[in-house]
Amino acid sequence: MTFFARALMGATALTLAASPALAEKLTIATVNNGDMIRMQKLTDDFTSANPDIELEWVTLEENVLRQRVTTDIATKGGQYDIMTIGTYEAPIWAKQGWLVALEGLGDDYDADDLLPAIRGGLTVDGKLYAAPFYGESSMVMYRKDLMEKAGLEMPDAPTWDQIKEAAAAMTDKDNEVYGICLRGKAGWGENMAFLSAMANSYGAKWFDMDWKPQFDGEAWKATLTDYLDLMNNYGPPGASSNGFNENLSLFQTGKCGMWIDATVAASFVTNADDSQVADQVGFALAPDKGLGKRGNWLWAWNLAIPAGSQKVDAAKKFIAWATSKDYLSLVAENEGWANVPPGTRTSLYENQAYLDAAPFAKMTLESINAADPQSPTVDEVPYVGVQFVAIPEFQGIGTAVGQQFSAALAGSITTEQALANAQNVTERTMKKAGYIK
Amino acid sequence: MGNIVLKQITKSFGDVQVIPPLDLEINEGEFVVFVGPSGCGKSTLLRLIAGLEDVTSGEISIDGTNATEVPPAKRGLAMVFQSYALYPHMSVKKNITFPLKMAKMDPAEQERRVAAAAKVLNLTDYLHRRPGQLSGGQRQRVAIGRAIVREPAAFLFDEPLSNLDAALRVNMRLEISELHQTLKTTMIYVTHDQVEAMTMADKIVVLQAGFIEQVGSPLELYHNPRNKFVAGFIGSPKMNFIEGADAQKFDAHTIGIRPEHLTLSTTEGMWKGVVTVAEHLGSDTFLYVNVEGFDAMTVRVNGEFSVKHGDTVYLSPDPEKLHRFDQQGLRIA
Amino acid sequence: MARNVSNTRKALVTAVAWTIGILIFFPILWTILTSFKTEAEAIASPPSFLFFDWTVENYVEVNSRSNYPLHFMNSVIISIGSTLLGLLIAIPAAWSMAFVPAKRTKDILMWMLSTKMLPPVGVLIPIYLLFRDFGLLDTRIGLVVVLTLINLPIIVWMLYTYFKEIPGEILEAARMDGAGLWDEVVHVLTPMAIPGIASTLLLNVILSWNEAFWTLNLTAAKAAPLTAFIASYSSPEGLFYAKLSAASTLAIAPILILGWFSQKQLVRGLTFGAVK
Amino acid sequence: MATAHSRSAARLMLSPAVILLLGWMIVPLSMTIYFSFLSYNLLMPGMEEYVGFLNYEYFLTDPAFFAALFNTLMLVGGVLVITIVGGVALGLLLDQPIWGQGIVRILVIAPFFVMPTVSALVWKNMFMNPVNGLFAYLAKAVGLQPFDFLAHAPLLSIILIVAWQWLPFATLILLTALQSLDQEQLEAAEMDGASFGNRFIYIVLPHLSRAITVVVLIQTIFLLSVFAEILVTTNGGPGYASTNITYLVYAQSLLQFDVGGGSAGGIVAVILANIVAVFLMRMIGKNLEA
Repeated sequence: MTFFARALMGATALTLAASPALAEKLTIATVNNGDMIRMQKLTDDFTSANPDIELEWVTLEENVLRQRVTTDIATKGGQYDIMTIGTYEAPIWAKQGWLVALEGLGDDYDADDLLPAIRGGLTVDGKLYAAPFYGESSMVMYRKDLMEKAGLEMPDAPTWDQIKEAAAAMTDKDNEVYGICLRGKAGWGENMAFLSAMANSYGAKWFDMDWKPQFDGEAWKATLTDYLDLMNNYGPPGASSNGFNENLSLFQTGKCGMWIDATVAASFVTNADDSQVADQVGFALAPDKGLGKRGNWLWAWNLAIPAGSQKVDAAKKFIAWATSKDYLSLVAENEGWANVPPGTRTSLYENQAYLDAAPFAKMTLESINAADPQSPTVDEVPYVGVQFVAIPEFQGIGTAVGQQFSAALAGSITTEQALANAQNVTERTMKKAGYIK
Repeated sequence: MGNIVLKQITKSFGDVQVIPPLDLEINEGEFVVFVGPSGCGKSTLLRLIAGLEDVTSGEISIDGTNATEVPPAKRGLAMVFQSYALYPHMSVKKNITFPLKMAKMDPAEQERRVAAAAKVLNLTDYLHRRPGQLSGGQRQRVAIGRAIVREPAAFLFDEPLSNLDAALRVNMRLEISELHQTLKTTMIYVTHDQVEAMTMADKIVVLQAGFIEQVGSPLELYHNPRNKFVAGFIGSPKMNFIEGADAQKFDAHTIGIRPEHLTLSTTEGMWKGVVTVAEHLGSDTFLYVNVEGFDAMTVRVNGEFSVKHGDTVYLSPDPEKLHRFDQQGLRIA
Repeated sequence: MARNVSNTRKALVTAVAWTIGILIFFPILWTILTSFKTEAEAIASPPSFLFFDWTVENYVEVNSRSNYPLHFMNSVIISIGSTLLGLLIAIPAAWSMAFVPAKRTKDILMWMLSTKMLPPVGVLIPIYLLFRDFGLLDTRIGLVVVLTLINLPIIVWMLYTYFKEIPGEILEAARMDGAGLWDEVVHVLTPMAIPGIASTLLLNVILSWNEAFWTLNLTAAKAAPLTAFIASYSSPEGLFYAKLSAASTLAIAPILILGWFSQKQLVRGLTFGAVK
Repeated sequence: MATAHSRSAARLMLSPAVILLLGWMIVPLSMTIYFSFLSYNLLMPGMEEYVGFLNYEYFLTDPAFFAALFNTLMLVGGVLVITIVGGVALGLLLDQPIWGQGIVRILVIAPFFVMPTVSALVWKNMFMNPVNGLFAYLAKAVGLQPFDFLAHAPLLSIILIVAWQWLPFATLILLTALQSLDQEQLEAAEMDGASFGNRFIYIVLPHLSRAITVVVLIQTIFLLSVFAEILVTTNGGPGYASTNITYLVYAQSLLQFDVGGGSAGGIVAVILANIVAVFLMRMIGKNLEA
């Protein structure tokens, strides 16, 4: 075995040695979102300032990325020097000691400038473990022209009832205009992100203080019933396979009256190059039910360094560059202020040039500030996280429950069945994991 | 060179013994034919000699040295296969050169031998063709060419003519016989066709179910078959066998009489019968006669003899040429 | 087919066959066409078939975003490397099964094939750990090894069926002619089986080229083949049909062209001696 | 039939392949068996402990398990039926004299070269998408409601996509088999008064049986582990409507990172695959002997 191992390692070493090893190579895993791709294109700015560092990109679709980096970091595979991770992973991984604390990012990094809500989610025991690249909450995006046609006006802070009324008024199926587009594709980061946030505003919660799943309660029933009602009556066909991207293209092509989703979408739907409705988009806070919580979430895509990396210094240099104020200016120079990665720095929202270019800026900031991961629900809960529960088991149960709700949306099971199945699935997992007996 | 001795060799496949203990001596320069019905073990015997199969027990010696464990390539034997087994991707020349190349022979010597073999076998014009472009007879010659260039101690032929048509078969038979006259090398030849055996062999080995029934020259077998099986197998058309009361008259369990040793008369004779089929071959006529009391008998008569279906005829054996066998089928001397 | 067929009938059959052929091919054609459209045109309704502003901007975009030549080279090296290594191991194995069959030869063959029925996801974590320990993660060698192993049963089986059609007497003749085992396999068997080996090679290059589980999960940047390249276009934000089509076209074009050029060989390969 | 020498040489030459495959099977498999008895979540290292058959208990009582078992069989069976029936039909069609046969064959063979991921992405987005897809456009053009394939017939949609990829394979093998059919046999049957249907049933089909066997064997091997197509299109949903065993194991071990549970699932899948294998070999072994 050892001989075999050595022989193989020798062989690999030879192939590796064949490439010029002068520059330090950073392998960076990122998600294939627009802001990340833009960053990839702007890295000349970084490499010309740091000629001794070479960058290698691994760009993957979100789900694949998450699975790849999680497998790698948990097995200490060491394939990546920098990973793009979400707000969900950051605290869990930091607690496991899997991430390098991001200290010494340079004097002008100004960590205090990071938005408190975002920064709080990435900090464990007072240390920052991941640097936010862009942050988001969720909000309502709507078509001003259609609202006007329907004779309605969207308040800045609508209730769910007003949303329903507006959806009904805007729907015109003959012309392929659907009152509301919401996520329906199963996944803890897809439909469950939306539904968990929505449920929070309905007073529902994932678990009570004894970690007992709560899908058998009235609050979840009301949430799911209203959601299905909205989607079945006013939603687009095929909603059960729509995620963020599908809805984005629907909205951009003028097929949605409203869309409640991530605040980052705002820059896409107002970009006249891609969006046919760019000048007709209005923004509002996520709806509430009068219970004191709004249905918005909090998320950020962040850069982090896996523990055990041999290239920590170079990686820190890159992260400092990519999440700095200067990077924001760099994007602004090249692509205009509207396209800078949003939701990470207070200074950005004090920058008049940005506020002028981004009509959605104010609403984005308000939404982010309105989300509180430490106290996400109306009642007290034992967990942290708005649209997720920051425990390792959540990815599994979140997706399994998402499948049930997606099936309910597709009409293959009833609301009651979906809730019962969700309760059952969650209970099984929590039992297996030892939270409940 | 070319003396092969088999001592008490046996061969089993699993539990089935296909060759019971067997002794045989093949002398230098002899043309030996193994003949027998299909499945009699003659091909297996040849493959044992070639080394393509292991003997289960016993000893094979070639030219006085024990070759039982020697791999086929080292036994100094050459083989011509039923399917010729030419290498389809090589030219005729390369096919013939292959064994020499394997023996790492000096290239000039290779050239010389191939040229010589090609000349003997009339293949000189075809050296650059592939086997697929040759006729059956030519392929056969290439296979023989491949065997002779090695100048082996002995040639082994495994039913080499069975894939040729009748006319070609007669030709090749002659060619192989001539080759034997020229080379004077030991040849072992396997066939199920007793005509080939009779025409080519110095020595015939008749096999049945792995047993050697008789070894001898063609005429020895014809005239003095050791038992009923050999008597029936050698000679064409087949010997007639008569059992029962008529055999008793000659003090035997069975008597055998060859078709050419029966005399035919339209008026009188020992047995009376009715002609069922008359085959007129020109020089000869074969009659199949239904004799009362026993089976049909075959008679060979002169071609001029005129009989037809349904005629009544009388048959009498030539008592000198009568073969008598006991209950076990052994010849009574 | 010695029969005369009337031209009307032939025309009719031709029309039906062409229609079905084009329908089957249509998704690929549509992908190629879409790759030359702008994103807006790609989802336009009614869809434009041929009359749109042809553009190569998607290809430019894909090439600026991804290192296509690297992924392409990785795919080539991995698929060809694993196929050659597989042949090297499989030829002797198939020789021995075809020409020196034992009682359990058939069982061994079937066992080999059954190893292909195991779901790879079940053993990803163990393999990942082993690869980490051997330093094989994100290396071409590692992928060559894995793909060789997963395709080996198919290679052995295909070669076995080909070899079975070669008369054993020819190999015996070689043995009589003084050829050792090496000479027998190298000078006689392999050249005779060239068509079979070629089609086995082709089929396995295709299977390896398209293998998407191991190639995606065991690589990061250096050894990532085209399957990983595709994963970065699968569902990004915003409109992506045209870019996805361009990336897809780039990923499948090499193997499609190879497949078409070597169609005759491949058809033989696909028939696995099934038609005898 | 050979000598001891060649038999030992044969064993020697077979051994690399056997040893490699055995290693490939045994090493990860034994690790998997080991993991399957642990409570082992990848995200919580250091917490592994022996839990007996708990993982198996949970996997086998998972409501998704029976759905997945059923879906796996439907998927394999559905694709086999479509490709074999379609393959025979196409084979018969292409066996006729037609103009441009070579080109038609190239068109028909093409889907076989397409990466599963790519074909799933293309079908999902550009054809089956109920808003922007081509099928939706066609439906609207004739005044119908677009059908939401992946939501309302997820398994069928996946079967169709997979069948599209494997149809060329079946067609080619069956076509070649048809071309080797002795024409005189068909003519003899025609002389004997057999109708087209009878000729097909009594002459053509028996002649194709060996080719069909090969198609079934090879496709089953690949179809049991269909994965990319599901991951890309439906993620196993809605509900469990398109989850097969392979995908369920994936969900356990790589979505939930429950390595223990995933390993138990993997072992169950291995056992099931072997049951299928034994069945298949029994059924097919005979047909392949000849």
